[in-house]
Amino acid sequence: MPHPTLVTDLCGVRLENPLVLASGILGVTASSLLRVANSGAGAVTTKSFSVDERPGHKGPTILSFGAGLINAVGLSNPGVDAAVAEIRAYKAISRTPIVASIFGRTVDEFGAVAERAAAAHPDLIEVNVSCPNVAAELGTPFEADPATLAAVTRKVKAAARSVPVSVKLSTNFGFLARAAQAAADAGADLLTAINTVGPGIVIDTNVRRPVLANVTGGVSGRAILPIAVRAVFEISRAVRIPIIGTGGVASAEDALQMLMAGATAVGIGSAVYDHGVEVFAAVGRGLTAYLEREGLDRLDSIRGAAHVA
Amino acid sequence: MPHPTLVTDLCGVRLENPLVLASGILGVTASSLLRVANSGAGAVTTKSFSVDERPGHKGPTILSFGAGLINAVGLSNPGVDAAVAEIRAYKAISRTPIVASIFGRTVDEFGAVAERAAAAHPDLIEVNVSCPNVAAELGTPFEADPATLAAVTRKVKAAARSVPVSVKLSTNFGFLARAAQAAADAGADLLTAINTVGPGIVIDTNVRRPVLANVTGGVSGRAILPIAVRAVFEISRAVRIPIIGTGGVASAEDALQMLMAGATAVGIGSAVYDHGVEVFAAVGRGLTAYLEREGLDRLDSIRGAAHVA
Amino acid sequence: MSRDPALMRTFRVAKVTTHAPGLVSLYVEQTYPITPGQFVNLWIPGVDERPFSVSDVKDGLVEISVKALGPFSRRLVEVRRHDWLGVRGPFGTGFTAAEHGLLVGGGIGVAPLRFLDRVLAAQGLSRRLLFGVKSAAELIFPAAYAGTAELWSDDGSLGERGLVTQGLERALAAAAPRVIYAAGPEPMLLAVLRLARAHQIPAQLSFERAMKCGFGICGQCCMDGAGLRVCVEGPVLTDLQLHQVTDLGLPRRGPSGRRLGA
Amino acid sequence: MSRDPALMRTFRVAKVTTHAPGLVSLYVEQTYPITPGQFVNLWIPGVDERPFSVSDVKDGLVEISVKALGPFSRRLVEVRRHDWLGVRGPFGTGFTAAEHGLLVGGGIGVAPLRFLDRVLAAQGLSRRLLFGVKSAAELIFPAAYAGTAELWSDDGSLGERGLVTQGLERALAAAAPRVIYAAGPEPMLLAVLRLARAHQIPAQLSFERAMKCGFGICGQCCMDGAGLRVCVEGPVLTDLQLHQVTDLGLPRRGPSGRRLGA
Ligand SMILES: Cc1cc2nc3c(=O)[nH]c(=O)nc-3n(C[C@H](O)[C@H](O)[C@H](O)COP(=O)(O)OP(=O)(O)OC[C@H]3O[C@@H](n4cnc5c(N)ncnc54)[C@H](O)[C@@H]3O)c2cc1C
Ligand SMILES: Cc1cc2nc3c(=O)[nH]c(=O)nc-3n(C[C@H](O)[C@H](O)[C@H](O)COP(=O)(O)OP(=O)(O)OC[C@H]3O[C@@H](n4cnc5c(N)ncnc54)[C@H](O)[C@@H]3O)c2cc1C
Ligand SMILES: Cc1cc2nc3c(=O)[nH]c(=O)nc-3n(C[C@H](O)[C@H](O)[C@H](O)COP(=O)(O)O)c2cc1C
Ligand SMILES: Cc1cc2nc3c(=O)[nH]c(=O)nc-3n(C[C@H](O)[C@H](O)[C@H](O)COP(=O)(O)O)c2cc1C
Ligand code: FES
Ligand code: FES
Repeated sequence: MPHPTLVTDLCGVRLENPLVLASGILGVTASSLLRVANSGAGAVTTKSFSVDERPGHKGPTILSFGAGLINAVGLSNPGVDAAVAEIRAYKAISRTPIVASIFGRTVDEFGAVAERAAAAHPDLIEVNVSCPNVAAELGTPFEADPATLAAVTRKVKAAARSVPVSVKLSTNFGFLARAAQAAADAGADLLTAINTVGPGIVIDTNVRRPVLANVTGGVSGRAILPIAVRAVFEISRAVRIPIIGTGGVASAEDALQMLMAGATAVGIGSAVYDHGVEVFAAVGRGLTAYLEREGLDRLDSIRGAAHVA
Repeated sequence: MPHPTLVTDLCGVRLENPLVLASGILGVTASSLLRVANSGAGAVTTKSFSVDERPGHKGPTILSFGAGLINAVGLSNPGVDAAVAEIRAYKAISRTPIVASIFGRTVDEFGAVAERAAAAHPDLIEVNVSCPNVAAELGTPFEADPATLAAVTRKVKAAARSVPVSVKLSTNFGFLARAAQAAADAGADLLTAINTVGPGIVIDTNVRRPVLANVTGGVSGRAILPIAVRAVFEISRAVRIPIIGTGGVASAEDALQMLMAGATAVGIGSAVYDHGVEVFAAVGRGLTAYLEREGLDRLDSIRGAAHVA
Repeated sequence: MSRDPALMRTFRVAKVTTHAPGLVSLYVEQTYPITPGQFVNLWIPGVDERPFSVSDVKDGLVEISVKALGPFSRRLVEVRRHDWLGVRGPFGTGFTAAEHGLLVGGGIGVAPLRFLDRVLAAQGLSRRLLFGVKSAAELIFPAAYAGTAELWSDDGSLGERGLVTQGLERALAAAAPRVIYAAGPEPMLLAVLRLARAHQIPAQLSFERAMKCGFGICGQCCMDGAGLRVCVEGPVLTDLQLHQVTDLGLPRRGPSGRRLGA
Repeated sequence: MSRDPALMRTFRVAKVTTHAPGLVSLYVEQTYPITPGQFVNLWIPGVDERPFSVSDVKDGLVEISVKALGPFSRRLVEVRRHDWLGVRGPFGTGFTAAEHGLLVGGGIGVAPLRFLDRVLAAQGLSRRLLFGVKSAAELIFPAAYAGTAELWSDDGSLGERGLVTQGLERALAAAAPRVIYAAGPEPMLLAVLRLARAHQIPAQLSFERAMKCGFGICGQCCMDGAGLRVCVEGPVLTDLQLHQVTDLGLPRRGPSGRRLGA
């Protein structure tokens, strides 16, 4: 038997392995993205950025609640120009594919930031229409309404030119298959699922107030793995485009669940808290070991395998 | 200082303490409900029942996934007549208030089961419009559409006569405040929040298939505490009726979060797996200890306290 | 089996032994300590899940003995070596080891008692075995008990003809054990309980009830009376605990929770 | 502080000591082992959260020494005994204890070195202290260091007039320590690093960067070059690790991640 390979094709982008650093985790600077790439990620995603610079919310912005993390960083980002400079700097030193995550306050802003992001030639553009942590300021996430979701997708697709576009969904508004369908019909090349769940609130009972400065925050990590696996399972039945399955993955076992649910690639974020940046290499080794044990030479053999009749 | 009291008024029903056994946990028979009442619950809720008997899904129906539970029991129940007999049997031997949880396949069925349930004089009726585990059979939960939710609520209210009615919501369709508003406007006396989250899927990677016989199941336990606390927080801003805050509560600390978020009573379900039926007494003791430490004599002093400006 | 016993874990069946048609032992890797009387949930992927007592733990393997009765158990006795099987547990409260025990087993109820017998033997505790079956072919591990157990069968094809409870009556008349351990069909357990009470001998009896979870939250297995959960406080219940139970011998509850025939 | 250091836990401030106007030590209950050089995140409920080094652990209390600099630290020095304070951590990698260390502190950077000094003393490890401040009022715990530390001040109000790095140069010329420990403003750290390299003495330097999480996931504190996280691989970094860092002395990054003035 030849040594099994984890090489993954994601809309024509070649990943050495299917593990993608999720947006918002160690994604602020070129150096930090490089660090994760060198730690064994198959691709890395930037923190979501917008036209204008944003400082984000005051602290605390990220907590553990014992069964996962909850965060409301508030989409802090240096603005598209600085972000694009980091992407260029990253590309100058790394061959691991990079995903530019973008968001906007309006459909037009999504287009504007996509256009400027595309100019730096990221391997993919991911459209964050599902962040639950800026509702007070930006209102209900764009994904909540299929028509708006489609409009954002079309706008970004047009602006992104040849760069494949992923639309990032959450499970926070139900009707996930409908949202996936809307994005796919509007031209999304792939989907990322899922963003954080909830949102949630953690209250400190001594001081009797919510701990996050933003009051609410999105839940991630171990708590959401089954929800994310279900989302991928459901979406992969609704549309035919690839999915980056994200949410709660911390082990090869978890990543295999995502792949068997129908994901082409697997996002990892919060697990970096529990397992360090070493989690990418560890999960990669576990995937290889699984293929070896099962006598398989590639992940394609198990992709979607859990869709039994 | 007098000894603090946990006595809670829930729509005119007097609970010795605010802890309510959640529906679907040890709620099949009078004896099992009695056991929980005698273990320190302030009130107990039956497993949801319908007009007709239902065997539920094949096994496995309930799993741990490491950060909580996931279940798709499939609303198994002995049918309204047998369920009502259990309620009567319970009332003959226990003075702890009992909540009858009901569901139906149509608006009319909700009314029919409510009427027959009301005849057994439960202290409250809880309307399960949010179970995610029977979608294949019963379609999208009734709560997903505010108009349907209102219709179910009105029907049950009319049938329940003087028995106060709680509508049980989930966070699975977004727009929670709108659903709460719809239920309150239609006459709900109180709300229960939340039902299980997701749904989710757990895949066994050896056999490459979903473990739950129903494929998907609702997530409960530790994983969902912050989501449930947020739901209570959000609902208590939207409507003025009491809330049974349910989801992930396993300690006095967790129960205090619910109360400070605005709950009047606190549901406990999955924690029985980790902590046994002893969890009710333990949480009750913890609440009393908190009041003593803070020099308070009743829970009213902290209810909603986390709603700081 | 793991420290979070409600997690599903699948194992390849390590070995299968056929005792008789429709009567097999399955062996899977042991990953957690187990006490005689405890049970595991077995999942046939894509089929269903049911509780089964552990009939032995040896050489790192857990043995489960299954009798084909209905749709599920008929599938289970067809499982082959290397097939995947979901195993959760161990669940419940097992037997408490004591000196001078009398082990009374009926039918497939011999399974948990066999594990108990081996554990008592390993501790050098004296004991006496009384096993009853419908007919010779139904005894699991006959070789193991040739000479050591007093056997009864309905048709006389093995040991004495009659019910094992007749053997119990006779044994009690001769010498009082310190404790009676029993597992088997509920009518047999009731007869054992009556005799134990009459002779004022403490008894530990292993019961069966329909189950959904196996770990104390669904309420499916609760006994009427004080609401004891067969999956947590049981399956082994003492004569004292059974004073709190009011539905012994009644028709069982089906999967909906309704008492069948009621 | 707990084994899941990202959990928020609030504590009542057990004690407050004011060293000088705008320069205080806060004490909270210790619930987890802490190594000198590690830091905690302090949350003023409803205000904000910032990282602070631990300046001592004694009698079950953690001491944190704070200098009022901006909006947050000005609020923090006003916290009173019995106020609630959120404390998370400990985070990061601290100093490694060694014989013959030279501890070089600047301003509030004296804080973590003081904890280190006490731990080295408890282990009977010889060391030498060089502390520099702007002026006499800025030294925390002056009494503790009368006689034991060589002190420098910008205005000559305490010890010798000048920068503490002048003291370091002089010390290195006289006798080579086995290791240099340093904490203070980044320009000072750079001067220390240059001298350590020139004299081929291993150095352990404690850095500050803007932080959001403190536990390695937000990326806010990453240094340019290899992407070392000040909150995980740091705040104490060795001269060897610093070869991988390319942004020493550059304008810091603000909360958006943009380099200020860039
Ligand atoms: C704690 C516990 C331990 C068990 N240990 C073993 C074991 O070691 N070996 C083993 O083979 N089985 C054991 N069982 C029984 C097992 O779980 C199944 O009930 C059995 O295999 C029959 O299941 P089935 O689906 O094949 O048949 P079903 O269709 O469920 O039943 C087949 C026949 O048995 C009758 N029946 C089913 N369940 C019961 C019951 N609880 N009481 C009385 N009659 C019943 C039915 O009425 C029917 O006639 C145990 C059960 C429990 C609760
Ligand atoms: C690992 C670590 C340990 C720390 N330990 C301590 C400690 O023990 N005691 C203590 O008082 N503080 C310590 N700090 C600093 C502390 O976290 C705050 O940054 C400080 O209190 C100022 O915050 P502020 O919001 O009050 O002021 P800000 O408004 O943030 O800043 C006030 C002034 O300081 C400047 N400034 C802020 N941060 C930096 C920086 N990183 N580098 C250079 N200039 C800066 C600003 O430009 C401004 O002039 C530590 C920081 C880190 C990262
Ligand atoms: C601290 C933090 C910051 C995040 N920031 C972003 C973001 O900027 N854009 C985005 O699309 N998702 C963001 N996310 C969501 C993650 O990309 C991911 O979808 C989610 O956390 C689930 O994956 P995980 O459980 O592996 O973390 C963030 C998550 C965390 C924990
Ligand atoms: C095994 C199980 C069965 C449940 N069955 C019901 C049900 O029949 N009706 C209902 O309204 N909720 C049902 N629920 C939801 C619970 O009542 C509760 O809303 C949810 O589990 C969150 O609370 P918890 O985290 O404390 O369990 C069930 C939950 C579990 C775990
Ligand atoms: S089987 Fe669920 S409580 Fe016993
Ligand atoms: S502060 Fe978040 S990674 Fe260091």
